[in-house]
Amino acid sequence: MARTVQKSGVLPVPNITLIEAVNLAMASEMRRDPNVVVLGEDIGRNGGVFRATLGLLDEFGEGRVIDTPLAETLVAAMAIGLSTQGIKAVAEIQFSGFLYPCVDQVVNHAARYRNRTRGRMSCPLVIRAPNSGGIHAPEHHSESLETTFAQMPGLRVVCPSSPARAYGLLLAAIRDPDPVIFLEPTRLYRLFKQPVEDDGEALPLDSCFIDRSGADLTLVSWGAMMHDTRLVADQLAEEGISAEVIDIATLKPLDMATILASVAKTGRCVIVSESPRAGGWASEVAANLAEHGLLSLFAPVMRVAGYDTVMPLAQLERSYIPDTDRILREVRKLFEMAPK
Amino acid sequence: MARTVQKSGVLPVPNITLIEAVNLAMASEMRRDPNVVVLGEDIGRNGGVFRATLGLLDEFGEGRVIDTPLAETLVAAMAIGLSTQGIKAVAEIQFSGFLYPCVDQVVNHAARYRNRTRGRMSCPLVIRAPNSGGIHAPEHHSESLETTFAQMPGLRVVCPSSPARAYGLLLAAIRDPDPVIFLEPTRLYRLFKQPVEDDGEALPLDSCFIDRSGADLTLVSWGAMMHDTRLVADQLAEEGISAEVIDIATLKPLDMATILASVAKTGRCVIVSESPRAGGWASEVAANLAEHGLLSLFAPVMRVAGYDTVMPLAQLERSYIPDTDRILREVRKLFEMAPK
Amino acid sequence: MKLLNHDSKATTRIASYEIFRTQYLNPDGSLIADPPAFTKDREQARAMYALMLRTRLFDKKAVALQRTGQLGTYAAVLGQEAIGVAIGHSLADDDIFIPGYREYAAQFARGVPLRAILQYWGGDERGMDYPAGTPAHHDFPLSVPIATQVPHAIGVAYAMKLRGEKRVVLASCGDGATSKGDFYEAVSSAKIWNLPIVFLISNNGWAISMPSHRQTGAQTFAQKGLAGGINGEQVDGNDVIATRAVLSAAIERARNGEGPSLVEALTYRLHDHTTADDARRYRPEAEVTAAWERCPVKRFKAYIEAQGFWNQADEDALVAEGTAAAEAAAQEFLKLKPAAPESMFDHLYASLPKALEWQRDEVAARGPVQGAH
Amino acid sequence: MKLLNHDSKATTRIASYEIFRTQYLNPDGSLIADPPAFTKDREQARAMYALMLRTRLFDKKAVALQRTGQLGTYAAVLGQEAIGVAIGHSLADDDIFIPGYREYAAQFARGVPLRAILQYWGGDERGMDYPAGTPAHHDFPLSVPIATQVPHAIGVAYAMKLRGEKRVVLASCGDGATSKGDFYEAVSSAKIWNLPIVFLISNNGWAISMPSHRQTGAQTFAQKGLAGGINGEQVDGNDVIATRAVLSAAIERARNGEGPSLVEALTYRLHDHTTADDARRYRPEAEVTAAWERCPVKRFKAYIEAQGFWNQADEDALVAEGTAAAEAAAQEFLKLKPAAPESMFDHLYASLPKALEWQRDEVAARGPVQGAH
Ligand SMILES: Cc1ncc(C[n+]2csc(CCOP(=O)(O)OP(=O)(O)O)c2C)c(N)n1
Ligand SMILES: Cc1ncc(C[n+]2csc(CCOP(=O)(O)OP(=O)(O)O)c2C)c(N)n1
Ligand SMILES: [Mg+2]
Ligand SMILES: [Mg+2]
Repeated sequence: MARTVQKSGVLPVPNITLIEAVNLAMASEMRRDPNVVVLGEDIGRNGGVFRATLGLLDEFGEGRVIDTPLAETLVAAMAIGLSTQGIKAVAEIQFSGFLYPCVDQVVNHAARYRNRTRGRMSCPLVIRAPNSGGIHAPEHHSESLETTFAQMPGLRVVCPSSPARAYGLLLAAIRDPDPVIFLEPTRLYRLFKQPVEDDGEALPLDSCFIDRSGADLTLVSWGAMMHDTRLVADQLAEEGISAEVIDIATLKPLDMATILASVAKTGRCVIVSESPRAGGWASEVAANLAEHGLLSLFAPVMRVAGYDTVMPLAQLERSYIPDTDRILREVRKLFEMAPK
Repeated sequence: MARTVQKSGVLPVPNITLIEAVNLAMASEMRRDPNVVVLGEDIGRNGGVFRATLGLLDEFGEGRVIDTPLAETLVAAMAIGLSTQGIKAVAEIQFSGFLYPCVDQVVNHAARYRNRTRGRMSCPLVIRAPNSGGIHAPEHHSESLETTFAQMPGLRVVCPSSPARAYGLLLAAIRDPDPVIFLEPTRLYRLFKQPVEDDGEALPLDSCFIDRSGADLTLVSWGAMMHDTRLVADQLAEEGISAEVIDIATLKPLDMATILASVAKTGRCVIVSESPRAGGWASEVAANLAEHGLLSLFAPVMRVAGYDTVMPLAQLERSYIPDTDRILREVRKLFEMAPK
Repeated sequence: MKLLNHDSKATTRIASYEIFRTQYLNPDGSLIADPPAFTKDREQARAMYALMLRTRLFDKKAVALQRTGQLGTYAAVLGQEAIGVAIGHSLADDDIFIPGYREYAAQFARGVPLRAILQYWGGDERGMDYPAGTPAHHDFPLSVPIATQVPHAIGVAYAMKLRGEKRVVLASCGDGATSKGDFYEAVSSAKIWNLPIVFLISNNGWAISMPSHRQTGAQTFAQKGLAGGINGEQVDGNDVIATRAVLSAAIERARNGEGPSLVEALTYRLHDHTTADDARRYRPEAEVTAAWERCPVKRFKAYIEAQGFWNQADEDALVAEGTAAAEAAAQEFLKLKPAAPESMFDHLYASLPKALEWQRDEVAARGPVQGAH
Repeated sequence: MKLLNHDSKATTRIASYEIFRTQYLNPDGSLIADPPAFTKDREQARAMYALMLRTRLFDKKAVALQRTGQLGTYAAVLGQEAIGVAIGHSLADDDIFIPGYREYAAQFARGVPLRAILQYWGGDERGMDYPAGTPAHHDFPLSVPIATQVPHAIGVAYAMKLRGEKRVVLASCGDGATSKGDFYEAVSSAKIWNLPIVFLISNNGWAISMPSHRQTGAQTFAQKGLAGGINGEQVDGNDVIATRAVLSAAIERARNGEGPSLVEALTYRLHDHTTADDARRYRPEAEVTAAWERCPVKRFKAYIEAQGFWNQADEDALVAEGTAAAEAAAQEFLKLKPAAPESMFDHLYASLPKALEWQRDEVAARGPVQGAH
C-alpha cells in the first residue's frame, strides 16, 4: 500500500481507501499540530496491524510515534497522562475485542478529569480501534463495541462509514478538546475508494449525515453496516420505494433532531446495527422515536442487529452480521403493515 | 447487625433488611452446597464493607471465604478459574465503580467459556456488587452499571428490589449454571425490612415480577428505583389512576412478554431507571415497545432516567437520581397527552 | 532461588538484586547516622515539622466534622503525615504530583487549601479545582479508584521528556494498590523510555482489613520495582528525614535523566481506614498501641528539640495556629453554598452538546432537591 | 541499586535475590553438564523428539493451508516446539494446562487432535471441544486475549488446594504478555495461598513487531516473579532437556506444597508472528538466520543421535509418518461441514433463554449464508 501524502491544491485529489484516509488524517494533523502524537502496539516500524500508522514513524520520529508495551490499560492511561499535559494522544487499540481493558481508565478517568476538577484538567485524546466483523479474523477481533462506550457520560463516540468521513471525522476527533472513541469499520478499510482531499477540513461531531433524501422510509445506521444500508436503499429505489438514509456517524452525542425530522417525513424507520440487539445503540434511537416520534410513526420501529449471542468465529460470522437480505425483510414487513 | 441464621419451619419468619437477605442467601446456599465459596476484598474478618458476608468466615472458614488482594481483575479471573472447576464462586466487588476492571474478564471469558468450548467448560459464578447512589458515598461509589453488563451476550444480570427478592434471586443466581451479575441497590440495603423465610426457594431468573396490577398505566423499573416507583403508584392510586408496577429484576434475559402484555392492557408506559438515559436499559425496554407494542400505545413511551452526565458527588446526587417528583411529572404528561 | 538445586554446570547465575532500607531517626528521635544537610537548616526543619503537625490538626478536625454529621466519609492520614511532608519538601514547584488520597500534607505544601480537602470529602467537586498560581494547580486530584492514577505518570512524564523539560512526576499509592494491574503496567514500562518518575508506595500495613503481608507473596513492596527493572528501595516512612532524603535522591536521579525509581515508605495507619470503617473488627489494638511508639510527629519533634530548633513555646504557638487554621477551614467549608444542581453539566465537555441542553435545563428548573447535602 | 549512595549506617540491605539460568545442551547438541535421568531413557528421548518433529511438520502444513486460502490466520510455532514438548512431558494427566496459543506440541501430547487446532484457526468453535477421556478435556482452550488466561490459574489452583488434590496448574504466555496487568495480578497473588502453579513465559524475542527488550525495563522476564515473591528462573527454551528439567522441578515443587514458580524459557520465533504478519517489515533477516543455529529440533536430534537413540531410518520414518498425519488432519478438517448457523446459540447458556428463541429460529430459517467460509 502506498502512503498518501497529498498537499491540497495543485495535485489531483487522490482516490483512497478508508484505512488510507485514517492514515492521511493522522499524518495531516501531525504536520499541522506538533502536539499530536500517536501511540499503541506495533504502530511504529510495523505501521500498525492494519497499516493505519504507516509512514508516521519515518516522518515524525520515535518521540511522536510511540510503540507501547502490550498493555491496553497502559495505552489508555498513558494517553490520559499525555493529554492532561496538552499532548493530543491518538491511541490505537489493535482489535476491538481488546478495548475492554481500557474501559476502566476511559470511563473513570478520561471521561471525568474535566468534570472532576471543574475544568482545571482535560483529556483531549482519541482512542482508535478497528470495529466489527466480516474479515474472517480470529476470535475477539470482530466485536462491535460502540454501545459500550456510547453509554458512558463524558465521551464522544464516532463510527465513520467512508474514506471521506473517516478523514474529516478523525481530524475533528483529534482537535476535539474531550476524549473521543473512534471505531473504524474493519471490513470497509479496503472495500472501496473515494476521492479525499487533504484540505484539513474537519466534519462536525454532533450531526448525523443524510446520505440521501427519501420520502417513504428512514434507514438509520453507522459504521460498517452503512454499506449494506446503502445497498438496500439502492434496491428499494429500483422498487419505487424512496428511502432516506441517515449515517449517525457521531453516535454520542446523538443527533436525534435529524432522525426525528426524517421520520416525521417518512413515518417508517429501520435501524441497522451490527452490535448485539439487546441494549445496543439501535435501541437508543428506537427509544427516542418511541418518546418523541410516536405520533409520526405509521409502523413499528424495526431494529436489524447482531444477535444476542457471542460473535461467532469466522465460519459463521456472516450468519451473525446483518446483511441486505435481513434489512430488506424488515423493510418489507413495514410496508406490509403500513403500505405506502 | 445480628446474623440471621434461620432454619425454616418452627421458628418465626424473621423480618430482615435487604443486606441481611443477601447474607442469608449466601449462608444458606453455602450450608446446602459445599461447592459454594465467596471471595472478594475485605469479605472475611471484616464481613465486607456493607457486611454482606458477615459471619461467613466464622461458619465456613478461610478456605471457602476468601479475602483477595486488592485487584478486581483478579477477583473476576479467580472466580472464573474456580467456576471452571465446579466451585461456585460468589465474588463481591466492593463498589459499583470498581466493576470496570472486571469487564474484560467477564465479557471475554466468563461469558464465553461455555460457548467457546462448545459446552466443555462453563463458568457458574456470581459477581455481586452494590449498585447506584443515594447514600452520600464518595466518588465512584454510586454508579449504576447494569446496562454495561446487560448488553453483553452470555451473561445474566439481576437487580433485586426487596429483601425477599434479594434472597430468592441470589439463590437462583448461585445455582444458575452460567455467570450472573448481581447488582444490589445500595440505598435499599437497610431502608426497610421484610419477612424472609430461609426456605431455600429460588426465584426465576427470566421473569418480571408484577408488583401490583393496574389498568391505566404500566410503570417499569428495577433495583433501587423500584422504591420510588412503588411510591408513585401509591400516589397515583390516591388520584384514581391505577398503575401496574413491573419489577424487571432479571434484566437479562429480558422478559418483554410480561411488559408487552401489561402495556397492551394499559396503553401507557413509563420506565424508571437510575443509570444514564442514553443507551440505558430503559431504552431497550422502550425500543421493544416501539417494535412490538406500538399499536397498543396511547401515548409516547417515557423514560425517567439518570442524566447523561457523570454521577455527581454527594451534594448533588439527589438532583441526579430520579425521584417521585420526576416520575410523576412524566406520568402526568402522559395523561395530558392521552387522558384516561 | 534455584529450581534445580543440584550443583550443576548447567545452571548459572545471570542476575542479582539487593533491596536496601534507609532510616536516620530512631523512634525516640536519636540519630542512627549522620543526617543530610537539610536537617541542619533550622528554618527547613521547623517548616517540615509545622507542616506535619498542621496536617495532624487538620485531620483531627476533619474526623470530628464527620463524626458530627458535617462531612462525608473521610480518609484520615493519622500516623502517615511524614510521607506527605517529605513529598512536599522534595518536589519542585514545576514537578507534577499524582496522589492517592491520603497525602494531604504534600497537597497543602503545594497549595491546596485545607478547605478544598473538606469540600471533596464533603461531596463537592469544586474541591478538586486547586487554585491557579500554585503548584497544585497542575497536580492531579485525589484518586479514589485504587492504583488507576499511577499509569497516568507514564503519559505525563513522557510529555515532559518529549518537550525536553527537566521535570519529574511523583505518583503515589498504598500497599494495597500494588496488587492492581494498573500499578504494574506503569512500573513495568517506565524504564522503557527511562522516564523521570518516582513511584511511591505508602505501606501503612493495611488495605482496609487486609494486612500488607496478605496482599502479595513479595517479601517487600520495594522489590516490585524489579519487575520493571527499576531501582526499588525501602525507607522508614515515619522518619521524615529518611523519607525526604530518599525521595529527593530519587527525584534528582529522575531529573538528571537517570530514570525511574520506586520507593516503599513503611508507615502505619493509626486511624480506621476511613470514617466509614471500624478497624477494631479486624485489627488487634495492641498493634496500634505499639505503632504509636513509631509516631512520625513525636519522633521528628524530639529530633528538632534536640537540635535546639524547637521548644515548648514554639509548640504551643503552632498548636494554636494549626487548630485555628483547621477550624477556619471547617467554617469556610460549612458556609459554602452547594453548587447549582445544573453545574453537574458544566464541565462534562468543554462545551455542552446541544443534545444535552434540555437535561441541563430540566435540572436547573427543578432547583435544589430535598435530601441533598 | 541504592538511591542513597553514601556509605551510611542509615542504609542497610534487607533482601537479595539471584536469577539463574539453566542449559544442558549446546546448540550443536553436545552436553554442558550431566543431564537428568530421563535423557538416558531411550523411549522417552525418542518420544520427545518425535513430538517435536511431528509438531513442526503439522505447523508447516497449517501454514501451507493458510497460504492457499484453506485456513484463516494461523500462529506458527516454528522454532518454539521444544517448550511444548517439555510441557507435555512434564505435566501429569490430572494436572491442568492453561495455554496461550502456540503450545501445540503440549496440546497434542495431552490429546488435542491435530485437526482441532486447524478447526480453531479455521473459524470453527468445535475445535475447542477437546475429546473426552484425554487430559486435554479438562485443559483450557487457546486464549487469544493476551495474558488474560494467566489469572484463571489462581482460581483453578485454589480449587485444587481447597479439595486437597495433589494437582498442578501450568499457565503459559509470551514475553509480550508479561506487560499486562492480568499477568501480574496472578503472579503477585499466587504465593499468598502458596498455590500449585507454574507460570511459564515463552520469551521468543518478539511480540509481533516489538522486540522483548523494548517490552519492559526488566533485564530478565524471570525476575518478574520477584514482584510476587516467587521463584523465578530462566531456561534455554530451545534446549528441551533443560526446559523439561526445570519445568518438572517447578511442577514437583508445586505438587509437594512448596508453592508457585515462574519459568522464563528463552526461545525464538522463526516464523512471522502469524500468517497475517510480515516480519520482514521490522525484523532483520540476519537475526533470524542466526536464530536457526539454535533450532531446538536440530539440537535435540544431534543429542539423541549421539546417544545412539536415533538414526537416519528413524528420521525418515518419522518424517513420513508426521507428514502423513498432518496431511490426514488437513483432509479431515477440510471435509468437515460447517456447523449449522443456529449452533451459535447452542452453548451460549446451559439452556437457551426463551427470550432468545426467536433469534435462534431466525438464524435456522435462513440457513447457511453466502460469504461464509
Ligand atoms: C479499584 C478500587 N477497588 C476498591 C476500592 C475500595 N478501597 C478503597 S481504599 C481501599 C484499600 C486501599 O489500600 P492501600 O492501597 O493500602 O491504601 P491505604 O488506604 O492503606 O492508604 C479499598 C479496597 C477502591 N477505592 N478502588
Ligand atoms: C489483549 C490483547 N492485545 C493485543 C492482542 C494482539 N496480539 C496478538 S499476539 C500479540 C503479541 C503477543 O506477544 P507475546 O506475548 O510475546 O507472544 P508471542 O506471539 O510472541 O508468542 C498481540 C499484540 C491480543 N491478542 N490481545
Ligand atoms: Mg495501605
Ligand atoms: Mg513473544
